Amino acid sequence: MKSRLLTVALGILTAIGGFLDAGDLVTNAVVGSRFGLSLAWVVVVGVVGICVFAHMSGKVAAVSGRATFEIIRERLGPTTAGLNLAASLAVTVLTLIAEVGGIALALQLASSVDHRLWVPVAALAVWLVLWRVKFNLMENVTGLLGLALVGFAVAVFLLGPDWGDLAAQLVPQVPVQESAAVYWYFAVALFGAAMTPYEVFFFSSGGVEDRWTVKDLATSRLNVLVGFPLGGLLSISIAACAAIVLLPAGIQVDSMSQLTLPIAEAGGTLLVAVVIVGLVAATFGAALETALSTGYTLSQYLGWSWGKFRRPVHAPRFHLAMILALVVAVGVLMTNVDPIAVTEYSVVFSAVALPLTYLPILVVANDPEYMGEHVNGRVMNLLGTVYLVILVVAALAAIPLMIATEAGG
Amino acid sequence: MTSRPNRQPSRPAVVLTVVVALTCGLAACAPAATRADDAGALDSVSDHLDDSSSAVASAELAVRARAAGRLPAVTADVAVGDAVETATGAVHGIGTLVVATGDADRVRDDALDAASAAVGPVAAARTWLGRPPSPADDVLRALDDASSTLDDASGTVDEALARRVTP
Amino acid sequence: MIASDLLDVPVHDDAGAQLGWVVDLRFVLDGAPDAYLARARLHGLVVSPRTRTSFMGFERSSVRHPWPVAPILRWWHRGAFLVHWPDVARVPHPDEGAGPGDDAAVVLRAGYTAYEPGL
Amino acid sequence: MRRRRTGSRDVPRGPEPRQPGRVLDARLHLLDRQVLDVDGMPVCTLDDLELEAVDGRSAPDEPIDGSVPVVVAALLTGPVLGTRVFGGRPPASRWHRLSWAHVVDIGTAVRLSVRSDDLDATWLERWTHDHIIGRIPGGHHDPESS
Repeated sequence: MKSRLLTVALGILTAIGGFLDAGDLVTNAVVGSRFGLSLAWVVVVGVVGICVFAHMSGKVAAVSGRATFEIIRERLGPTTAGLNLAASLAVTVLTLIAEVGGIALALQLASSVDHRLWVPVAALAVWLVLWRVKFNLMENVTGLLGLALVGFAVAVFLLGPDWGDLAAQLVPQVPVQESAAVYWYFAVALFGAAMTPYEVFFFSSGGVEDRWTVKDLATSRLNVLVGFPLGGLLSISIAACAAIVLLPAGIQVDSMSQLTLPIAEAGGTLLVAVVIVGLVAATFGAALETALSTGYTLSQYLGWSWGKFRRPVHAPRFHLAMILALVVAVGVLMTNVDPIAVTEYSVVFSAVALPLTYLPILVVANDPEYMGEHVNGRVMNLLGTVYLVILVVAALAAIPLMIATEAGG
Repeated sequence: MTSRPNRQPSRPAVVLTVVVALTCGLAACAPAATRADDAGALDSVSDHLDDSSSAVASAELAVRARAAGRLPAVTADVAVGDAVETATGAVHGIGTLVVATGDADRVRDDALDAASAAVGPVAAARTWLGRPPSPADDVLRALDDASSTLDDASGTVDEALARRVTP
Repeated sequence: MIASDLLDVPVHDDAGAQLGWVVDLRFVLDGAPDAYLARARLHGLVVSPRTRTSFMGFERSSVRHPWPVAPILRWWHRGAFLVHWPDVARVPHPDEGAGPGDDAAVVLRAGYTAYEPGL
Repeated sequence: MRRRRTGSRDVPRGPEPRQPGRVLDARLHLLDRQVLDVDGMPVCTLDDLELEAVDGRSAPDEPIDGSVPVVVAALLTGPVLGTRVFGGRPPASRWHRLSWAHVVDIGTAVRLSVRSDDLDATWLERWTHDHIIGRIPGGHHDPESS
């Protein structure tokens, strides 16, 4: 009994720590410094959405043993699934670039060695973990260290803001100095950051890696339903830190170092150190997850052997795909692109690719041949359908908004 | 290999992929700084001045935090280093804008002066960080001055923009 | 012959009238026992009169969720039917239909029977 | 309205008689499913099905009509995927066949009675193994044991 409680607690803590990635960190900070908390509602909408679909894909994986992209291929056929694969891979690799860049930027904060020099080191470290380390260990260590980002929530309290004022910001409204199009552009970006498709690929494939069965469903549901909302709360506290300190100073976030300024003001050197550990862990964990997701999607579409639980020689093409993805990431970062800019684009393109990923999950979760008695209930279906509509609207709006606002100019 | 026209559903799909890819590519490459008309150029100047102010404010926060011993030296150095990059980027951005009329040109030159003047204090802040601990008053005063100069320049640009809207 | 030689191909009756497209092949495992499973006999073709797009089989199953995806697809494929394999008089050659206007189609025997496609 | 159809819209449909064996629809139950080997190792995706006359006397490139009973000869994978997406048809010599006789079970995945390593269809997997992944130190390390 005790060990079971421990497992659940560990799962929840990992889910909190693993929720945040470079996309969430950057987008929330940017949004907080420009819009205060007036977009916090989007995080809430996104978190509920990722809970619904992560739970659904986890359930499908546990009951049928099939991961998300196998199902996408089986249900949508090779052509539509192929388009989906192209879009998902592009977005996942873009996210991987952002995450590896994020690790480098976070390490720079702790070392003042230029982030471009950290990029190959970070990528090599990611690869070594993918190559050697047990799936569970990898998940738990990055997740628990990522918990250090609780520092942002602590900072909000230490800053001792005017709570009434902060609460008043929660009302959705377009600030006077920003246009409505820019507001909605960032709404889509935040939504994309919270619901990135790789999370679902990773979650369902991870369920297969961990050999989930129907018995584990309750645990998985608890992890998702408790862990992700708390992770979302951390997202909002990043925006709050930016809103309290950076917004009044007229600072627009365009680098990761600016994330540490509110922390320094609130908690001093110690808290900054804690948060930097959290930044490294969160981006490192997300880099692992995105790299794995590139391998998962490609292998599952083409029916290759995959999985970290197998020896690399027993899943050679899966490992080769991940190596190539990392090489591409390093190559792109070496062209001196700004990782922050890559991150901002990656979350918007995520929003574009979302509906294609989520529709097949919703369909299969209703299919008794896959799910037996575990087909979706009414509430789950209602939520799933509502979210599908939101996803389609966000996907259609993303590119026009990006062009109209010159990517949030 | 023979081609079979009754497999056609795939063709629109392929075209769609190409169109989406191209749109995405173009959207990502769309340069924000090269705007032909003057109103657009002044908008850009205003954006760059905002960047510059943001950099000065970041440097100021970092220096204050460092002076109070609340920010590790390495992190402060990175923060101010990023601010230097942003500030020089803004100068570059304003300097390479193309403006047509003399009026807009004058506004641009003022903005360029203000943005250039801001780079020095931000860079000086970084130098201060590298030196053995000493009072930060001078550095902060210089940053303050740069900040107000930038505010003035921003005001001028806004006025010029307002004049355009209501001639 | 491979399955995709039949899938998505137009279906005509013996008079040349278009009936729809082959959207699926139905097999029945009732052939001679092979090593593990009985051999899968091609039992018939599922023909949909309105669309040749691949779909999720909602008109053949009792699944009604998720709304509105399932009802829409079911409605789109209304009128789908099954013809048994012996009612197929002609199957186009894989190389047929290469040129434009060359209408390769599965042709059904006169007096073929259409069955409910439900599983 | 652009309808080219000349036949009746909705043909009258009789009830389908009950079949003596398990009923499977190609797209719903077979195509694009994951194929697993005897140890549960993924082999490939089921990209297409090869059909043959029940007496075995049919050429792979020749169509068969309803006068002859037809059965599934083999599961196909490999280049047929590309042609399913982009149109066309690879020559029969380039099909990777997995004989129907090896199929043990059809569920959410198709299970075979043979080992993945013994199949021609997985040559690329073996090539990657032999020439790339197997040569990187630690490739044989079992991640679950650490």
